[in-house]
Amino acid sequence: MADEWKPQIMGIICNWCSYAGADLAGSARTQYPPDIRIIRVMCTGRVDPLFILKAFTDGADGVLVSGCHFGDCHYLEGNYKGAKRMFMVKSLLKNIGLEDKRLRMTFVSASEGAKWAKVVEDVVKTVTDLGPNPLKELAP
Amino acid sequence: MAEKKTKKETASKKKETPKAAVSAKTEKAPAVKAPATEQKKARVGVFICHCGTNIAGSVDIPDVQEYAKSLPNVAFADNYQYMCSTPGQSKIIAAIKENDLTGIVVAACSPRLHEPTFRTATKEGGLNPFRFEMANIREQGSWVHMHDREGATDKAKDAIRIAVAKASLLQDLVPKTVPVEHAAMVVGAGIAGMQAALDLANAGIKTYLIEKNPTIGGRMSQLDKTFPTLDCSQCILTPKMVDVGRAENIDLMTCAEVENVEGYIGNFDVTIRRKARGVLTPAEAEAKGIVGGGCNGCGDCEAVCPVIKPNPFEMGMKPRKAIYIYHPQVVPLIYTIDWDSCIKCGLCVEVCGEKKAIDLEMKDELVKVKVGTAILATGYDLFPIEKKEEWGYKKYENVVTSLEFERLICASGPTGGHLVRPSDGVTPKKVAFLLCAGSRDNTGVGKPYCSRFCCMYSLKHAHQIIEKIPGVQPYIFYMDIRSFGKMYEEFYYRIQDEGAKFMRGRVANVLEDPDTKNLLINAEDTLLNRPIKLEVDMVVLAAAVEPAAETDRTRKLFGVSRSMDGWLLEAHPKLNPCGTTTAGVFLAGVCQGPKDIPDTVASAEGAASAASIPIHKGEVELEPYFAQCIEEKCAGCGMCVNLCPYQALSLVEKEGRTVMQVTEAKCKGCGTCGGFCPGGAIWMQHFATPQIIAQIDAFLIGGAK
Amino acid sequence: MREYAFFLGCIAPNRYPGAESASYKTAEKLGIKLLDLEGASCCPAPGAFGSISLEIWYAMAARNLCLAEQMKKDIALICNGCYKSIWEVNHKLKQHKELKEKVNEVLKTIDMEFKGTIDVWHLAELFYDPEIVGVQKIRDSVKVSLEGTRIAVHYGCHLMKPRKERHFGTTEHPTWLEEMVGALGAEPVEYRNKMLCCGAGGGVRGYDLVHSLDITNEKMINLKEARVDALTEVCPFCQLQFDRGQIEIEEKFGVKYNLPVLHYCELLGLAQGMSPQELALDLHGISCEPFLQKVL
Amino acid sequence: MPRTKGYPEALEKKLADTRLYEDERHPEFTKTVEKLSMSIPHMCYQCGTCTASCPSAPRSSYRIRKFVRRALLGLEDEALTDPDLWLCTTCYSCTDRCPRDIAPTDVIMAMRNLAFKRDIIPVNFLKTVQAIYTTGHGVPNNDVNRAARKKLGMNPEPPTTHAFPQYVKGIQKIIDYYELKKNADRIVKEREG
Repeated sequence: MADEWKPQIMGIICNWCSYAGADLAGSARTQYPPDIRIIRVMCTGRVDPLFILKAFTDGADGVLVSGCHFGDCHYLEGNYKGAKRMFMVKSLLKNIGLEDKRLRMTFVSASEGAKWAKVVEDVVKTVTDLGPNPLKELAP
Repeated sequence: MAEKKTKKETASKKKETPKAAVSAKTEKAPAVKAPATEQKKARVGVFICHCGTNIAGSVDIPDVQEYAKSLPNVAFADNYQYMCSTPGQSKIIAAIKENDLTGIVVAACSPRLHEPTFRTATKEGGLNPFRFEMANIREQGSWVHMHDREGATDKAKDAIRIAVAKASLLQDLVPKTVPVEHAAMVVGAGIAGMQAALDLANAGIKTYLIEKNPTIGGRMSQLDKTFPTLDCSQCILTPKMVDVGRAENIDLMTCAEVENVEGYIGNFDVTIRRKARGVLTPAEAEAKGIVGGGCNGCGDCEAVCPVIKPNPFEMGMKPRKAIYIYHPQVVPLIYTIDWDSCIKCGLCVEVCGEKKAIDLEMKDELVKVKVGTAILATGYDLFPIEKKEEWGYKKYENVVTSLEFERLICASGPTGGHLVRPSDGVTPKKVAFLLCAGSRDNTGVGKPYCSRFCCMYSLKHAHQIIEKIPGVQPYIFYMDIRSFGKMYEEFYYRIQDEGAKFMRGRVANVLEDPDTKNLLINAEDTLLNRPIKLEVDMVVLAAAVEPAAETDRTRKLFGVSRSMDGWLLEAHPKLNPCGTTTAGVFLAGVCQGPKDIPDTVASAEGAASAASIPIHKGEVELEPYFAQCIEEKCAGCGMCVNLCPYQALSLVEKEGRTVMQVTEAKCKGCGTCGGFCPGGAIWMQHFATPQIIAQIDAFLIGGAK
Repeated sequence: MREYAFFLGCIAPNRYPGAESASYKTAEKLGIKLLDLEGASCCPAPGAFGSISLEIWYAMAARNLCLAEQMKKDIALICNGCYKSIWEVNHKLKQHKELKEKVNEVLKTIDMEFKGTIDVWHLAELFYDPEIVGVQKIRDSVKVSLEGTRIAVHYGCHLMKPRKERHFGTTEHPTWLEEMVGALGAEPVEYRNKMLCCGAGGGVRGYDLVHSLDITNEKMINLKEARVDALTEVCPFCQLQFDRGQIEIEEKFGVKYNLPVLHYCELLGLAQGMSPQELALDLHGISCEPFLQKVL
Repeated sequence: MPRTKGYPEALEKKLADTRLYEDERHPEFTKTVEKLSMSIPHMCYQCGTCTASCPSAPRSSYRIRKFVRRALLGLEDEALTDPDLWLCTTCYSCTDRCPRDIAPTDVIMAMRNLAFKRDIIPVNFLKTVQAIYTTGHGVPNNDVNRAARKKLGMNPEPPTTHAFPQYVKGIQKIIDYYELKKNADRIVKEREG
């Protein structure tokens, strides 16, 4: 068991929708794999592309950015801007030869606890299928 | 590359932050000396909560505590059964003093639940409350990995490591206090909006009551009787309508819509579109210098108007003119012109004469008001039940909705209260009520939820026809009768005793006999285990309800979320059903989810009470998550200025350089600017780049394993 | 000219050859060429095979689909039962990878592979689709208007139901076939409970003939009430049930209806000028004479 | 059973019904039916819309709602041995109207599949199989029809397996792959001698 590889996935999620959705999954006791660690920000607009790149150079196997649905952002349009940046990061990842599937952006509202569980399950599966981040060996 | 750059940034920012933090301080914050604590080596205290067995049941607490002790910067670690209890909080207070801590981490439930609790404890221990960070090991830990002790324990360890990394870098912050405008707004003037507005007004608060229709009263004014007391709906509603019309503190705006909302709790700037109703109120007339003029509701105009249209208040079953009132008891009693059908013949203007109440050239007006808090009470519409084609609504004339039934049975309705079949005007002798029409429906066509009041009003309908039509036989096709309210079950008993036949089975389809226009119902009597075909004279569909059409537009203006089924999302379904995630905005009535009248009124009173609190307090604290400009780094490129959705950023000249400046009152702390500053010159308080980078590093390369 | 592989099924070629012959000819006049699908078999009967084993049903239908895939042509067919097998299996195998792999394991033994490269259509839906034929074109092709006749439509079940899996919209009150009947000059007539099943499906006709005829009889009563001259459908199995069924109903229940039952393609053939002989209407159990006299 | 120990046999038989749930429940049955039908009978709330939509229900004791209930409870024997199982015309009216988005028709089909595994099957279904095995068609060609086709100027044998009998071999291979012909022959022989 101990030497079985488990992916390290970083989740950066917004306080108002996805974090609340994740909490809802918790109070509903919806079970999902434990391979994700959450960093809370107020809005996905806060997510600097450097955060994602930093995570990958640190050896993260996957990154999930999750915010409100379009049109539902607590700050009007932060999620649009966040999503736009994620597209940019995805193409950057492709350029350096890292699978862009390792980065996912999803939209989970505060009432979508079940969806959150599904998203995590899905991300964990995608990343597990991709295997360890090749940059991990270079990580400090 | 990226990594190096970030590292450098992290290092340089660390040095600069004290300056930034100092410059960010307002005069109001003398108590805490930021630089003093900043320079101290971080000493973090970690407290792990068992939450009874909620956490301890799936997480190895002693193991996690040992691990926490081994983390850098951790000076103290402890655990307790219930950290949120008084003894739990005392532990934090004591530990801060005894161990000279600079930061606190509590690993427990969600920060959305107990962050305020532990911030208070941190403050009581003598630290700035924003030196607290929470690790969520329950909602996003033990509860979602209940059967994976190892996984949940590992995750808890990581969560604490990440939280400690942030706590080590947290700074003193001082929340800003802003005054609250002594006024409130209620959107929607149905029974919920009216009740909320009356409560606010009676509490001495100036209240703007906005209604899109020409009259207040909402859905309740369309109902005939109310269950289970059989009070006449209009009789109990109209006194309230009159009160609203008269209340000094209520500024009632009918034919009005919210056009735009700016600002934040305490200071909402709301633009209202007052739609041209084509008719002047006496007050408006007086303002225009027409003495003794304006509409007095005499109705002369209506008499001469040549245009006939269906009246939506009567569900289209009664005519109205192009200049109209919905019904005789409207408040305000002012006529309204339907611009879509008015032919501007001018007959009404003529007959109105000296009152000069009618202005066929009237234009919409935009009005700006400032309010401290707002309540949304936008109500519901009936689900378009014709989408469930099996029941033939809009295809067969004698299939009606419950709301149409209310008008047909109502004494002031199109038939004077005589229930008749739309096809031939004959009094029906056999009437079938189809419950759960479009509710509890998972096909994607109807609504998955229970509409909550259909059972009871259908019982009431059955009673009404038994009362009015001798020899009538009501059949109630139901799946479950949900009579959960006070005196509801007793009402069910009464209606059964009166002779309504309860058929336990959902109706599969309705067919029409083209000659008699009678309806043939196919259902199963599931209790007899027998398919039944029943010929009836009339079918009443207890159609599902859905949020009113404009709800979505309005909620977006106020920044309120909605749940999956479209109803507006409360801050907490159990403990904060009237609040929303937008501070200062509250929900009343059915817009939050189906409610009967007592529940609606209760929720309206709750919302009014909640909305009046900040107003009576006079000031509110805003979380100090503002953006700050690190001027040394700012190149004045201005990219952030356009990113800000609140126009809080601007470029200014300072010491011969162009730099960005934040207007704190406008900044809501989303961090969108900080997410894309190419020079890393924006410091998002409490979510600063070095803090987040430290969290990332702690997660991925800080692990001891 | 659009080309389709014509999947015949069993009943049309082996009991109502007129329907088959009419399909080729009417389609050609409307710009559709139907090509022989050599070696096609029974779809297989969804009621019988599906009840025994869905697995075998998938495999057998997939074999027919492979024949068309080899021709690189979409399939057109004229029977609702065939539609259920061929369309639905095509749809399901395209959707479910696992299912497809399982089926291909079997097909390997006969050197075939289901790839999922073609689509399946009912000829009636091609006729109705304005981008392919459309009602106007049907109207334009009419030589002998069926004016003065009252015709009821039986949609059948497996073409449009289950609604969610199909693409035809409402299954409670559809009217598109009525439109197509109207295009021929006839008056389409609504009747009570028109979406009721013919009673033959699911193997019930073979399992309990009287039960199945009882359902047909209910339909016949409703049709009689509507005073129609003929019934049209788009499924030879429904046609068999209504046509031969009337004789059986007479035997079992002693009621006579004598209602002519014509496949839509036969009806269209008549309107386009084909003679009753060309349509082999004499093979019908119920004489079409009274109806023909009104038309010709 | 211990609960009715000591009861006279007749009474025990009467009481058997009440023990249905304990003795006959097969949770595996529910799962297998759900897998085969790709549907969710365990979500049924017994509203009766299916039965009321059913063309067979008014003229028989067939209640599709009851079968869905049996699927939900795992009452395998009761479901599979009920002769009503074979009265579904697969018209899918119930499926179109089910408010819980269950496909009762497909549930029935799944149960029929499972019944066949126990040799419970009406022979007419098997005769269709036999016909297809020999000719490729469930309703094969006949002389009257051949003559009619000829008169229409068509090939007396349609361009299916009738005109191309070489294709029948493939069909037989598929049916044999599942040993269906063997089983069909055996069951028909058992029933009809």
